Amino acid sequence: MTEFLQQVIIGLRIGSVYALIALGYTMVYGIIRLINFAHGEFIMVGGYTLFFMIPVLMGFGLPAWTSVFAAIIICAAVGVLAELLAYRPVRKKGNRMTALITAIGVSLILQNLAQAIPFIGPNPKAITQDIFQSGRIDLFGVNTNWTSIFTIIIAAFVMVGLQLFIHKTKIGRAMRAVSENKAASTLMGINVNRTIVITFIIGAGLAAVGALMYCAQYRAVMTTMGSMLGLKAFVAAVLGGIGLIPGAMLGGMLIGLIEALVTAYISSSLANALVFVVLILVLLVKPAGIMGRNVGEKV
Amino acid sequence: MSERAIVLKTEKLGMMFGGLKAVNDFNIEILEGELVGLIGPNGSGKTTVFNMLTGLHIPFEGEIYLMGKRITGMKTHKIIEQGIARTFQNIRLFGEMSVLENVKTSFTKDVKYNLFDTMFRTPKYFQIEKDIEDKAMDCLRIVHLDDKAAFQAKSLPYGQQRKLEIARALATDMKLLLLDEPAAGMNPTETSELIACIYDIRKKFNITIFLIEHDMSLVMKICERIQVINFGNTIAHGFPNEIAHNPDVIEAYLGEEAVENA
Amino acid sequence: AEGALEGQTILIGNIAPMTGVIANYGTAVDNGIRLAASEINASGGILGGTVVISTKDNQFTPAEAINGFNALLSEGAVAIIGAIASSVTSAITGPANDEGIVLITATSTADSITTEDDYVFRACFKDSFQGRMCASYAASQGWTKAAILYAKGDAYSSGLRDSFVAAAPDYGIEVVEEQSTSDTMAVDFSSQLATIAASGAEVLFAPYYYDTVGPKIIPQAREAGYLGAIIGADGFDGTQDVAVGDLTAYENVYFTNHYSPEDPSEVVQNFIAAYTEAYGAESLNALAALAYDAMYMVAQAIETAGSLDHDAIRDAMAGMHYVGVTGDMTLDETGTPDKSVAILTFVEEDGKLVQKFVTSQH
Amino acid sequence: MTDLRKKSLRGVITNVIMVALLIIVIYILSVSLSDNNYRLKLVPIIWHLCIFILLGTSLNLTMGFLGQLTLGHMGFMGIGAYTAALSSLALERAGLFIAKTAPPLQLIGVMLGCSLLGAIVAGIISLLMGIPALRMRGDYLAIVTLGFGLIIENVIANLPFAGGNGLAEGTASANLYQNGLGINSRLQAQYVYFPILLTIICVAFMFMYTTSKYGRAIKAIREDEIAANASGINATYYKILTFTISAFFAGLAGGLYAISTSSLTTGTFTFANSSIWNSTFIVVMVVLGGMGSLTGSIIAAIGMYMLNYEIKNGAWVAAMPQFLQSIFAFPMLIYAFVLTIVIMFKPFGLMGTYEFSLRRLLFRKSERAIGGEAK
Amino acid sequence: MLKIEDLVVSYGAIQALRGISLEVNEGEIVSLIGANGAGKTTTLHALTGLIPIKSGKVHYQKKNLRKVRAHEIVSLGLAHVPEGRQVFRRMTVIENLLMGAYSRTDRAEIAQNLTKVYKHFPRLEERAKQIAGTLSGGEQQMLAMGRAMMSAPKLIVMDEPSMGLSPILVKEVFNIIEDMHKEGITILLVEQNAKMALSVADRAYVLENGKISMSGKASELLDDEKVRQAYLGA
Ligand SMILES: Nc1ncnc2c1ncn2[C@@H]1O[C@H](COP(=O)(O)OP(=O)(O)OP(=O)(O)O)[C@@H](O)[C@H]1O
Ligand SMILES: Nc1ncnc2c1ncn2[C@@H]1O[C@H](COP(=O)(O)OP(=O)(O)OP(=O)(O)O)[C@@H](O)[C@H]1O
Ligand SMILES: [Mg+2]
Ligand SMILES: [Mg+2]
Repeated sequence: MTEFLQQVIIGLRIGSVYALIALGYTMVYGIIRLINFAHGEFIMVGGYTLFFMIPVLMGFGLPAWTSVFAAIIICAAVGVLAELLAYRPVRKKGNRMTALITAIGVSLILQNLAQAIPFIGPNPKAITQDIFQSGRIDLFGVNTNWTSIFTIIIAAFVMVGLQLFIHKTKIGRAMRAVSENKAASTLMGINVNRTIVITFIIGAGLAAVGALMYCAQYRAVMTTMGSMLGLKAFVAAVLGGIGLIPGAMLGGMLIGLIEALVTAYISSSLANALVFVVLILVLLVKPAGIMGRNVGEKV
Repeated sequence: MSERAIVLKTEKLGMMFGGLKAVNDFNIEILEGELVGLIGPNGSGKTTVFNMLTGLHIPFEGEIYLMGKRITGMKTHKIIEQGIARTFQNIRLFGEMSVLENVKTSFTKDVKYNLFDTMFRTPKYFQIEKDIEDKAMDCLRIVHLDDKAAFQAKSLPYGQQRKLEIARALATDMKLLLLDEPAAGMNPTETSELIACIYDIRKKFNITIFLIEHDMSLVMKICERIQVINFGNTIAHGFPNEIAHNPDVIEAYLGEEAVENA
Repeated sequence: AEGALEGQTILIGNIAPMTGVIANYGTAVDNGIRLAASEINASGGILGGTVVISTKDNQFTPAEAINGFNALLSEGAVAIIGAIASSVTSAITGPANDEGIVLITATSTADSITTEDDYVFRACFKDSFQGRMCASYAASQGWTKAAILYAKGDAYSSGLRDSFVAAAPDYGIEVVEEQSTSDTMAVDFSSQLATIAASGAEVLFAPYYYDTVGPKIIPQAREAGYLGAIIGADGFDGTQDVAVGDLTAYENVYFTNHYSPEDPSEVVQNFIAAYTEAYGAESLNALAALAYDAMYMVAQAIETAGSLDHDAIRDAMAGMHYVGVTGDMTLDETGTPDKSVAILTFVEEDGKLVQKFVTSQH
Repeated sequence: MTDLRKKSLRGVITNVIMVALLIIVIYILSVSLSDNNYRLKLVPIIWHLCIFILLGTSLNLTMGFLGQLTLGHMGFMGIGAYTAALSSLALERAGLFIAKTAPPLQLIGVMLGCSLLGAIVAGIISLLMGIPALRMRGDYLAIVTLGFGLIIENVIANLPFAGGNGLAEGTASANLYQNGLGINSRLQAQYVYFPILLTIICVAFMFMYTTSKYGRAIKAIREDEIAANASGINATYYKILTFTISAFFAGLAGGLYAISTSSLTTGTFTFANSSIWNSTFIVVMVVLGGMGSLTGSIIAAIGMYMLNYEIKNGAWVAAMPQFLQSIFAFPMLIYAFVLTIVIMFKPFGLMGTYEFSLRRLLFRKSERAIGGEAK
Repeated sequence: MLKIEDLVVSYGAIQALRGISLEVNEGEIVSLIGANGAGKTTTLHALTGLIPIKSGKVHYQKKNLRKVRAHEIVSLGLAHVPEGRQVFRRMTVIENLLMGAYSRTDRAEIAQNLTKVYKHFPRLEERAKQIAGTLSGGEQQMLAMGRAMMSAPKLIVMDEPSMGLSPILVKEVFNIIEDMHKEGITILLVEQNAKMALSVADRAYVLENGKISMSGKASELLDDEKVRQAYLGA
């Protein structure tokens, strides 16, 4: 039983990182129906910002985690640049497929640019400093650490905040309106372009928070770190119901749990495949994801 | 009356959406060659009836018979094969395809060549392709779109798009044609043209038509019988002039003025 | 034949993943080769001929490796050093034999890469040898209960695992727990390590690369409560640069390597000094050292052959004896060196982790 | 003779002329180019191009014509490649076939047989996947096919007979070192007509497919699935059929890959990696060429492959200033920039849905007189 | 109040509007009628900035609308009920209505407007929590009009508001139009139902192939033989 609980805690911890990243995916997807393949690279940008900023900020006597603010700023800037320079011009002229290809392009550019920049380069870099309080703790006989606890709590906190933001604020409602019908939104007085930029800021900002959690946990950054992570997070978002904030959270947690439990009890090398098997099975039963409402098309 | 076959018959048809009963105890019998209208306030469940008839919604309860054969719960394309065709309230054309291709697609189910004929372009392939091209042009001619055959469907003006939908439905070679608000978005002049077109179709194909329409000038003029639903329940059925003076219908649907105009 | 190649350029090809997920290995190897080449040229070249390196990026993909190979061939390369990952290298071993050009791989350890009587050689030892050495060292320390954690889909990792498992009975080692990941890119091993910690293993064999071992496997293992020995192969080299958190976690970690940076011998110290000066210490690892040696081996073969004739170089290569950074070696009949392996460990020195030589095994 | 037939006959004639021209050009090149340039450069390029053309056009069937975004196309190529490699390896181990010494007819027979087997297995597996997957739409289908692609990759890596030295000597691993089919560059040069003819036949088939009732049906489904159903089209059937055909050709491309590459690794058949050999790039290829234009896919396949090839191997790169060279050391970077810029100026791809037709060029006048050509 | 001069709009190579001029004075109802594809919708889109204008002048309350960004137009008191309803399909009815008040900030005013909308369309109040995409066509039309009313506009432009509505609702829509008019809202109405449109309007324009072919008092146009032939089906 303890062993099982142990695995559950591990699952939740992995899951909260996925969940945080999935939130960013869901935000952007929810508004402009774009699978932002570059989101994984936003995490990478966040990771490197942390890598460079932690020693600087600690030099000023600040705690390591405060570097996340720098990461948020840089990530948001990258997100906004991607939107202004690539996504927006293409969105005006093309269709969704065109936008998808642009996202792939941006993702490749970011990843390869990072490798090409001499002080980043292809070598993985370790984050040697503890980002949160270090050390193990014993939770009802289950062995875990502070980082895990913080990760889970922060993920939950971010989710609730975001949910309130989307549903209770004016900007949030504007985002949802834009996500449905841009022309009608304009007629309501919504500045569509600005709303999309805000979405990218939030999405990329979340990637920065995700990067913090990732780095606190896994302690290393690499130019290709975002690809698989981003992909799994996207799967999480779809599993929970894409476009839905609680869905991203639930999906992330589930993917984490499935991974941990499959690894522990079935086959660790098939964990990746089984995650997708679960996703496919869920989608077959609930085509809009676990929390997605299947709004049939009105004929 | 009894000589004519019953083309469509429904028994206690019902549909639920969540907690909402959109259609309730819907019964109708349509005889061969008839032109029957279905009217009712917005949201009363008319389109939902059509959707059930064409398998887009699986009825919550009740049965549907086409030419005496039970078709309840069949897949859409099967129902179409049985001989029902329809148009949509919100136009659903194949926008990127040409007008002619739009009509040709409706022959797909009847085209009997296979992958082998496709690959090797056998004489059979050419024969069949030529046949359906001719038939498709015939359908277009009826709705006066033959000169637009090469246009992209989405570039047509609204009224012509509606006509193209009708042509596409005609091409499925049906016994029963369902028209969902064919005159919506047309001005009275265009509506009269449409009426002429519908008469034409009936004459040429000798088919049965079941239509939904809010334009009373059209309904009262061409429908032989009318059924009225409100909140999913049938509140009246009968001949046009009966309906026009039915107080329930006037209250729920027509309003006072419309009667004077009819 | 002093000066037999005077005034000629000697084109040596390098095929490596210069971009993408394992670009760090590609750059290390390229640096090693170029360092050796510039040293050779500085001391008068090979028989007077100047070495020129042409690098082709294989993007970690077999098909691109073939393109690179063909391009090098038509550029007129006399020998090719190439491909890092065994999966990619094996795509060009056939072509090398068909075209009759020497292919020496610095780092591909899969057993099947080299076969008898052909044009393919390597500077590293092969998986079956390294896995066996790990088992042998474990036995020598009296650890008899072993657990294994490896990447099933990765040829390097699963190859080492296979050889460790094969050798274990010979040394009286029992494998009590086996866990895996699908590839080496995994980041979270907590589940697997929790199971391993509960298995009562005394030693954990974890054939992964340093970027995974350093920040992830070792700290996560200690966190999961596994405090026993951790042993790995040459992929552990570099762990010291990516160690995180409490460095005591890295105690009781051992690995086999091609050389020891501590080795006081002149070749080794010279290499380390020269490499650090040219490219910095970050990418300095055994891969760079192997590539450096591979280049010198090619040079030695050309010198022996006295010409740029492909077959002559091949014949000079076969069975060659060579002393380099990664040891004193003789190529066996398949073209794989027979050399000793260094067992290294990590210790903390002035708040930094450094490698320490433990013993040498054969 | 009907107009339709007349046009078609002209089409056949022009196509035959084009194929003949292509083959003559290659023959002349084989005679006139130096061995280095012909065998070491042109021949591998031709083999690889055939693979990419098959992948691009076949994916265009599902993406462009059927309108379903699939992100796991390379998975089917993987199935084809592994099946072809392992089945040929079985023949080799049984002592029935050795690629290097096989007589021409036997070699062609084995290449064709094993590739077809790979294609069939890919087709069958895609059928099994398609039945549940194609119930999904849009981005959900995309993510499910991506998932299937990764599952295929993961499962292959876990098959005990599909790794290491294969079959009885195999272990579960992502790499298959032994491949009975992998032929050397001399043989590849000698049999260069094999991939060319195979590709031409396949593309011709796909072209026929898209211009028949099948093509009309799937285009209708792309435009509006509900309306297609309501026109009597069995959308599920046509979707699965098209998906399967598409996977079949990807499997065939896998067979060609196995022939041209002597060792396989699942990393080639994945969703994304650092080269152009992955599912993402096939999607990019289809969009860049124009969704719904087979000619577009062919042009994009050639263009994209050559771009990547030239960035990495082109002599002109070495002639550039040092600064530019150091940027060109990152092929994917250059590539991504080109890609993004092209898509910005040509958002609907190079060809849109337009098909290039020599016939139209040659007989334009007389055909306009016949009429019926959509404008 | 609104003055359009020589407006030209094109979609690629197709010129949809070939220089039209029209005027709407404060307090008027002006109808714009014309056959399918005449360019009515295009005119309204150009007005509220949904499509770019090629040339011509558009002035609203002395302001050059070409200089105002699309999303700022509604806060000038110009609301648009678009063709085909364009409701936010996945939002609830009430959320749709609140979106209409996006440019308003005064909560009391919003609440007041909401009551007014509910008074005109009780059905919307019944279905306040329903997802708009599942409403029937007519219900969606009511929602689109209600939504426009939520921004408390001075000028409403409506694109075929009666399309797909039951006779009783068509009457209701025209009643609402007259109500709005009485409340002092100026209205530019595009309609296929030319008879109704002309009977509520003060003045009207007839659009033919992207050009104004006729204009004048609505009652006069109603009696015009050409208009009757082409648009009234008589
Ligand atoms: N897919 C669905 N999910 C939930 N409710 C639905 C769905 N389709 C229709 N409804 C509801 O069922 C009722 C009947 O709708 P229907 O479309 O049949 O009306 P209608 O009579 O055709 O109206 P109109 O004349 O306006 O087209 C409406 O209240 C509508 O909101
Ligand atoms: N997005 C578009 N792209 C190309 N042409 C268009 C587009 N929208 C409209 N058109 C063309 O512009 C012309 C005017 O169209 P518009 O929609 O303004 O007509 P309308 O008078 O509103 O007709 P309806 O009564 O059908 O609504 C038509 O010929 C139409 O085909
Ligand atoms: Mg309806
Ligand atoms: Mg309009």
